[in-house]
Amino acid sequence: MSTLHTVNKSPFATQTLQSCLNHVKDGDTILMIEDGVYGGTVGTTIAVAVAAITGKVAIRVLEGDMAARGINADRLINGVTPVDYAGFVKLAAETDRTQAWL
Amino acid sequence: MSTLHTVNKSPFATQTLQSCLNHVKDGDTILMIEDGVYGGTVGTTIAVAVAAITGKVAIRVLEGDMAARGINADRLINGVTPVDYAGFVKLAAETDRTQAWL
Amino acid sequence: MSEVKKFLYVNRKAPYGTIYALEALEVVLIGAAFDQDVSLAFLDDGVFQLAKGQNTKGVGIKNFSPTFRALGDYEVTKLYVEKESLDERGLTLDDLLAVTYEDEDDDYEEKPSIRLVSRAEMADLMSTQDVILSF
Amino acid sequence: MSEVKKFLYVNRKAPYGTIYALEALEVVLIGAAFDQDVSLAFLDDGVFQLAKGQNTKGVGIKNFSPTFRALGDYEVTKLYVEKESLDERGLTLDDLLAVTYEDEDDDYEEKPSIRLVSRAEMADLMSTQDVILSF
Amino acid sequence: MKFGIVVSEGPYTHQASDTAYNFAKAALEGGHEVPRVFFYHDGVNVGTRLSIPPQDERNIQQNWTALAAEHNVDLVICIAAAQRRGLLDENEASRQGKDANNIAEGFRISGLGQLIEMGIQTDRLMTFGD
Amino acid sequence: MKFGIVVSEGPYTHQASDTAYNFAKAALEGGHEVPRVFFYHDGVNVGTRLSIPPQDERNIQQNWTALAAEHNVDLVICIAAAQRRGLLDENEASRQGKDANNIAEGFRISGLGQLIEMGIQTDRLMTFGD
Repeated sequence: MSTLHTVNKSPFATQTLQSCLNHVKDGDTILMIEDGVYGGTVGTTIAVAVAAITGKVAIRVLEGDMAARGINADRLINGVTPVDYAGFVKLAAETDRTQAWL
Repeated sequence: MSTLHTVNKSPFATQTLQSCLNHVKDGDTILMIEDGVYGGTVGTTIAVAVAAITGKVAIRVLEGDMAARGINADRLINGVTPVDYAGFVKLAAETDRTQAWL
Repeated sequence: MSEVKKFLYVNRKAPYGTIYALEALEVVLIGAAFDQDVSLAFLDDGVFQLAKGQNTKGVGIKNFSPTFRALGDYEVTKLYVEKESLDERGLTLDDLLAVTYEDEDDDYEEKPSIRLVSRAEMADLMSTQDVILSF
Repeated sequence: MSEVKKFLYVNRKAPYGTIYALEALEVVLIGAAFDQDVSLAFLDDGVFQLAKGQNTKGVGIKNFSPTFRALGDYEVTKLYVEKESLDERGLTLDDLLAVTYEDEDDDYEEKPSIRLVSRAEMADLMSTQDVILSF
Repeated sequence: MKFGIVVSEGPYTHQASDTAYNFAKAALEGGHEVPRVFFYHDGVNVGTRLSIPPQDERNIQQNWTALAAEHNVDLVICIAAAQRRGLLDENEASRQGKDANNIAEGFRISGLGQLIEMGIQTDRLMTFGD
Repeated sequence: MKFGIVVSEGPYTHQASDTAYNFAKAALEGGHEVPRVFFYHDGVNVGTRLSIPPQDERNIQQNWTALAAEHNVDLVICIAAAQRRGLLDENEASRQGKDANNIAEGFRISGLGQLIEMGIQTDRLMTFGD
């Protein structure tokens, strides 16, 4: 039993990612989409918190949203990996529920 | 020469108030409106930062928005005071410009 | 079909600044007719929705907070409120509306619908749902 | 009337997740015809608007970032970018688009439109404007 | 697997309706079903036929209408949310004494019960909003 | 003193159009002028005549229309933003081949130049958005 959490807001603008991190369970997956993808990049004020959780929680970033914002895969935090829309669907199907952090 | 800054977002949901505090100048006025009024209340995670700036910057809270959210004047931080819509207009007229922190 | 699913309505936004809180409540009221296992979660700014003493005359918007007190009549009786969210906002249970329901399994005794939970308990609650509606 | 006002366009939001960045740019382009003293401020997530290498094919939205490079042709030549905002986001000037203009007062030499400023300098800039448009 | 989809924000202003569309398309291409998409809050504005996006931008309403026609997706607009925001079909317009309607082909207006029903009858509920 | 007002969000969903209305009313009551209100982004949706809010809620469009009539306020809807979102007047509808329009009385559709002009010609510019 695990949950797919989607986060669509910039962690620098809102507390949404933080609230998701506060409520995620071991074995869950966080998918960063839309402006949420900034949360997966290195060297930011939030990067340490995100990196710290990668051992317990899978963190994925939606490829199309990364590219739109000019983020290359080499700027992703270690352990954070890209996924395309087909992969997004697969994640939603493989987990037991999806929680959108709006 | 001074600026009226309006902040309409909850400081617990977004970084808007923080960004306003980062850019305000001595002698300016911050008016908290809509969900921004939560930023003027005591005992919160942001209250110390708000209280600290009241010596340099006037902080006002829109009365109608406080009442709508069940906030009594006795829950406002020391030095933070309510203002009605007529007072809002007056503040906008007396300052040299208004900057909306959206 | 007698399938009963666990529905969780997640409320994370303050009232009046945006319409999400009101329109979430409208879903809850309609959803009550479907005989599912319904819970409401109030965390982050969502706890502000339950604040006592809301008076919207000055902003010209309808005060919908009395509707929370009617939820018991719709057999919506589980309102989970996160303690850490209250703490961060300088609030306690005493600052919230008294929402109650009559427990038909216990001689219709009036009981509180609001259940204070820790952040960890809120996470547990979320992880056991079938359908999560986010507002 | 030959009054010239100082107009500041304040950009604090990331592109694509919401339309504000694009529609702000549409105002800037129209506003350029009015011969006012125009500056653009990029702070907080607004700095992301100027990120290099944006490719929107995968999301089906139009990439409007090339328009920033055309601003010089409209005599919009002052794009103030806040250094602290870049730092917090793990970015440097090298990660941003090269936006330039030809300085007609200096033999049409090509000069950078992007001016890196500190947070304090950004606050100073804001405090000297006549009209502030926020997006 | 059956996916139910909620769209909570209006077109162009927020990316939500684009992401929902891309997700629905990928789900259908992946052999899944998307029996219904429910438009709530400002999401109801996705279903207006009066929008005229610039020629070089995507047409969000037309994308949904085409997807629904091709894959038999039920595009439901919440009536309560739609009334507040001025999204009407012919019936509603005449019932309310309004002189025009603006709903697009492939969309229909119905109640919030359709959202709950979608939650019950699908395997996964996906929400795209702000 | 002359106040120019920008409304950047749609009705009901965000409080912005309410706050702007209350501000404009207070300014006029205080003896100031509000020559123009400019509706941009989702703010253009304030100007639809097709909205039907619940009986016990305020009618945002009608409030603006009445205020404008009483105090001669120019309510301008941005044409580019309006086209994306499906807000049309009769001229635009016919020019674009649309079979309906939805603009309310007291509002007019015009270009972004009206926003800049408002910034130049008023003493203070107020923005209400999200």
